[in-house]
Amino acid sequence: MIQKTVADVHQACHGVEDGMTLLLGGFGLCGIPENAIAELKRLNVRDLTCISNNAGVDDFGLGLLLQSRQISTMIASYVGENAEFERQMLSGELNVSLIPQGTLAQRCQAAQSGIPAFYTPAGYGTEVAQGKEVREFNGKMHVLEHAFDADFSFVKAWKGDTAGNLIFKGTARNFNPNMCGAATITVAEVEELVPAGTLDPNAIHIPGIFIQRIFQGAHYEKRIEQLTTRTKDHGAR
Amino acid sequence: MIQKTVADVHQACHGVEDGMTLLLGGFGLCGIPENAIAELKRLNVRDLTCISNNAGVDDFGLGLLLQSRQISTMIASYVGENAEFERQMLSGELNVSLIPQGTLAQRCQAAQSGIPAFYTPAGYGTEVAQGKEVREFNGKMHVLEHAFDADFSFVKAWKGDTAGNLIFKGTARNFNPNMCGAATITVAEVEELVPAGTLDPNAIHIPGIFIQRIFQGAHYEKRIEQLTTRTKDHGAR
Amino acid sequence: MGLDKYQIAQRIAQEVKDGYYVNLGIGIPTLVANFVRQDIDVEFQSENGILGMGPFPFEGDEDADLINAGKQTITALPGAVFFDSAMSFSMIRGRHVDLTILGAMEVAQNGDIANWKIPGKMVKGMGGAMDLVASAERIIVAMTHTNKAGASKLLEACTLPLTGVGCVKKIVTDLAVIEVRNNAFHLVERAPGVSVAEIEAATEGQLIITGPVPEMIL
Amino acid sequence: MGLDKYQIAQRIAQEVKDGYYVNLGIGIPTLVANFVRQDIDVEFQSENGILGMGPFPFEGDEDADLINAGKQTITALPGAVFFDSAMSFSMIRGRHVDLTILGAMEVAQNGDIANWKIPGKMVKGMGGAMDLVASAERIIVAMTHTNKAGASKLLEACTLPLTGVGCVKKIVTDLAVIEVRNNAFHLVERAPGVSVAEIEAATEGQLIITGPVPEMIL
Repeated sequence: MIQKTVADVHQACHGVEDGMTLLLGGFGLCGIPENAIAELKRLNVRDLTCISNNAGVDDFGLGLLLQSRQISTMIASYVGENAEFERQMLSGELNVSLIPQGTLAQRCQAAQSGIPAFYTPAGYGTEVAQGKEVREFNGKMHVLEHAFDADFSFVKAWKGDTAGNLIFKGTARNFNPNMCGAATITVAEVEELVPAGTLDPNAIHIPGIFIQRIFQGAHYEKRIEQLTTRTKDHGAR
Repeated sequence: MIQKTVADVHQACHGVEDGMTLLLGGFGLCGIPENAIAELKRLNVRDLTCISNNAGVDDFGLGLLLQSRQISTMIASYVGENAEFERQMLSGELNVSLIPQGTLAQRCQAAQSGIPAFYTPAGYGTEVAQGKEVREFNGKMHVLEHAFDADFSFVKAWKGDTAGNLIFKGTARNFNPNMCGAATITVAEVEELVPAGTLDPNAIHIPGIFIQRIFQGAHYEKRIEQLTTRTKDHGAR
Repeated sequence: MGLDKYQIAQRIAQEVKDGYYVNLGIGIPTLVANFVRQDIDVEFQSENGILGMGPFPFEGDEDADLINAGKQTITALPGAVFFDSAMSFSMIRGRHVDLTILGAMEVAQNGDIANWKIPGKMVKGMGGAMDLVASAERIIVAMTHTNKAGASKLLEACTLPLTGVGCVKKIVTDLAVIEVRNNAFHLVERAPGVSVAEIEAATEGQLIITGPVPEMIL
Repeated sequence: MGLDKYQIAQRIAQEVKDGYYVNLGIGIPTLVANFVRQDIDVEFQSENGILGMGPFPFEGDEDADLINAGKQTITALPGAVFFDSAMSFSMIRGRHVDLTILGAMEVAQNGDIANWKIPGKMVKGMGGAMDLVASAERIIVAMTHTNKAGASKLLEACTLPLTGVGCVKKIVTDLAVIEVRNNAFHLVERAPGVSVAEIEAATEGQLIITGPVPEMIL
């Protein structure tokens, strides 16, 4: 098997430069590439365009890179509660492009798949469609959207093998598989790295061909954004 | 969970009528919906448009429906060795549309995903692109291709549960997952049907939402088209 | 006078039929799950990648890898399945999800909806709302009939930036159940104790009233 | 005189580098796997849905659910992975596969290739060939230099219906290794014992010869 293992997060992030466009997996704080984000902060690469569904919280996730003003453009579907993000956006320091979540996912998928453009009904008739080609198919209007063009993709999986094959867990899967192979270099960090041949070939979510570098993250905080529980007697469905 | 189980192949094929368009999974004879095909033959529905990567062999797979002249149009990427197919095609009885294999897969995927059309480089400059819109993206020419519009999709999985969740095995996966939810009604036949809740929710290839009917096939021949083996001393890689 | 948010959710739950896959937006829609009849089979989809979403976990059972689209910790029911975001929106865009329930700031009598942006205010983003409203065959809006300033949210035309065009078919508010068709609001039911006149007064767009309007049964 | 099909495969195998994901077409290309150096890491992709394809199974070990794109029974190496057809062509169309090796009926000096259809004859279909040639950055054609009638298959322009335009970069035939660039064939190596004059005679398109042409080392 072709080996994709790198020693650590430092090697994994080699080549990330100022001004680059990055794809980052995760939904909220769930399934985000924690170790890569920490390393990007240490590297202090700047003027980044970050494409990710959300922008983290003030002191975790992409919020860490916002704190140090390393992001100049953020492309997301929902930016949530993040005071520093709001400040930078309102002051004009941060360029923000909000796009529909399904379009975000499909633009990743298109980049992975060599599909340069596709039509989607999402956003037709709204400001999202402004300046874009619209076209009717089957009596319904659609908007032409393009594949992303990114330099690095940072994803986080549950298990991975040395050949780069990945398995995700629960809803930490989200955008991660779609971003694999959607940039020039895809870096996967995993909670557990196993030898190639260990994973069931039938149960792998993303084949190693989409991954250039893989490493086992040194530590995962896996912070919960909205802890919600129920009591024993409350039977919410 | 929403239940998708039907009693047998007869109930599973209810509603298939003359003149309908069908998607059928499988690659060669690997992973084909054997039981549904046998039932379609028994039903003697005619004037069918069948979309499938291949057309079976003379006495198995879609070849069975060709024998009884139930297919009027075949859309495939490769029709292989099938004497009856060849005879009907050359005599003009059978309408044949050959399309690139990746385009076939993506047109299924697009139908599943509500993407009416997409651009692909496959076939540009060839007769496949004749009459189609072509467009340049990133300095390269592409062809506009459309989602399929089919009445029934017949797929075959390894294991399935009563909620319609599916797991495929080996290369019998092929077009089957892409055809799920790509037609008005998707019928899944499985080698083993288990109660919902039995399968690992992380290892399901196709969620039941894409499936309308599921049943356990009464019998699987799983014929091998090209049996190739090596002897102990021949070390072919 | 008028329904509280739990009662709005309770009324909407009556629209959830056996065999439906349902996507619930944040806010009142989330509450709908609590009121769906227990004798029918319904599955809840959350667009971050789960079908067969269950209730919140018991304290101590929460899993950082198991959340809903509101980023809340949840559970998975037996028979649930996880998937990636592209497949999630295949379900939505491909019309495999049967019913979408979401909140709104404004709905117009032609079915336009605005629920993501107020010019001059901090914008959080549309999340999956634009995909949902552009694709779903059945969309129910859950909202109060008027805003905090008392102005109608059922308008002749939306004033806020749109989320989708001509897509809303039904609205359940604290005052009424309204159907949207033929470029008008049609009053179908009124909340217990709320008069037709009150609803008319709270509706800026064209409101069609045909015959006596029954009270909701909750 | 000239290479046999095993020697063509042997020469092409030299083009397979460490770390390559390779798609092999039916025929001579399939043989290439047997000649790839054992000390480099290469993975074979078969477009029907496997990466990490191994050799044919031992008798009795064959599995109907495990075939290659030629419908032959195969094995999976440790670390292999199975996937669906859409993902398979994501690998191909998205340029994740590093090298495509396939046969051809004709190649033109501008890189056009024809390998799927002969008018008037039974057409089997293009299978994945159109996707492969439209997408791959590295395409090597494996074929005989002339057809059975003795006519050149390296032409000024293809006469048969095309599979792809301007995509072939390298051709390995029984007579020579040829690079395709600047609208011409460039003679890079000749088969052992084959003269430049023989290659010129067998090439209908423009053939550029720069300096002495080395013999292939097999």
